[in-house]
Amino acid sequence: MKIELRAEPFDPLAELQRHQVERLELKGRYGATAIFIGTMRDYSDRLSIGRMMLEHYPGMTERQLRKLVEIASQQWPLLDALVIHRVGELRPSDPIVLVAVWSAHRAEAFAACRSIMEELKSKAPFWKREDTAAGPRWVERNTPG
Amino acid sequence: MKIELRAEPFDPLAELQRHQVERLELKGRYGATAIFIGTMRDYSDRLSIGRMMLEHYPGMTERQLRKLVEIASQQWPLLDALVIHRVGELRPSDPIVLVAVWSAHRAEAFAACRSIMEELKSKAPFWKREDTAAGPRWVERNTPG
Amino acid sequence: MTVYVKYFASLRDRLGRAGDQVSVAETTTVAEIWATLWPEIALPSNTLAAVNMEYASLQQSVRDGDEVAFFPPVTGG
Amino acid sequence: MTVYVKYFASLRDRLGRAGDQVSVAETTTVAEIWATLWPEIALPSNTLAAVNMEYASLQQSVRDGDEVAFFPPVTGG
Repeated sequence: MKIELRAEPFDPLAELQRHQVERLELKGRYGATAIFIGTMRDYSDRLSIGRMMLEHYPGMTERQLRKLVEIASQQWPLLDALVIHRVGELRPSDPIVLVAVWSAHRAEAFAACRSIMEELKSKAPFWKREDTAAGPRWVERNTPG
Repeated sequence: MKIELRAEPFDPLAELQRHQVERLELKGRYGATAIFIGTMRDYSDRLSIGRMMLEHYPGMTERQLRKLVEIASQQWPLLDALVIHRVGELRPSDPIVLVAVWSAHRAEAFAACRSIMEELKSKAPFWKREDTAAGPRWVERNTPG
Repeated sequence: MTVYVKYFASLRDRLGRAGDQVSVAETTTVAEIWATLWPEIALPSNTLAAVNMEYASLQQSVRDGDEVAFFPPVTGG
Repeated sequence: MTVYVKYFASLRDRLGRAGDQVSVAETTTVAEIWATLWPEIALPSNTLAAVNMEYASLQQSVRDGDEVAFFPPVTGG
């Protein structure tokens, strides 16, 4: 299980490749990998977005992410999990979050990946401030999953 | 939307990278990418598996895959979808299937990716024959999703 | 009329061949094609059938030149 | 006792600072810490609170040296 915050842009597919190479002992044991990648869009509520600041609560954010992945690992028989989340200044099409889980069968991989994303959205202390064509604004709430 | 059968081993992460490069016009439009990778395990029902043959029905398999992706595209507002499925002789840890969907928001990406996998499992004409330590055997049914 | 029949996977192994070509009367159903070809083998209850690469019921009528397939439950993905 | 208070995101922008250090009596609750610091500003109803980086209710009592945080609904992912 690995959880990371990144202050610089990251490439989710390259991260997955790297992570799997570090976990070669799992090859042949997992039959299912479920992955979610959240990416910054260039529009929001019909306004064009040029830039986004992702603020977090250093210490608490890492702790809450670890906790929700641990809860998912207790709920489903996961072989591995990887969560990477951006902080700082983002540009459109920058990856925001990567959630990947590995398990023997697909049902638990799908369920755990989705659950981790929903828990992350509702519990991990991150806040988005968008620079829109009409000026900066804090995103007030996440859309329901 | 792209659907492919592959007679040789493929690298799902490299395929995703390649596919996204071909679809650069979508960058900034999608906020969510949901991906599932099915991989051959080295055991099944407690028997060690050395090799697997994936048979298909040329023509019907492609047609059914296309149909189920089209149905998902009508059900959810997808921006793109990619399905790659192996056929022929596989070894443990070889990727079997890749399903990836791109959309504006996460709810539809998760739902469509999962739906495509479940439909594929129940409707696309593929058959697995495993070479186990106790001899070859046809897999009789898929596990429920 | 002539109908082209295909078998896949464990069903093909059991029957010992991958297909048949059969002459039948008009308005023959999928089930009747099986019964014509394999009078001594009951169609296994979980067998799936397709006509021209679309799933079909056993009651579906076939036409001249159709491709009819019989196969066990699918196990891809 | 001394409690360290932090504000984040739009709440910090509105209050004009990122944190406070406050001296309060034992058995003070999270809600009372807010009221002590901001007697003229009602705590926005959707505000979340944490004590030592774990989510906490407004009724939770804090201890000497605790870190108390107030912030708006989270919007990550």
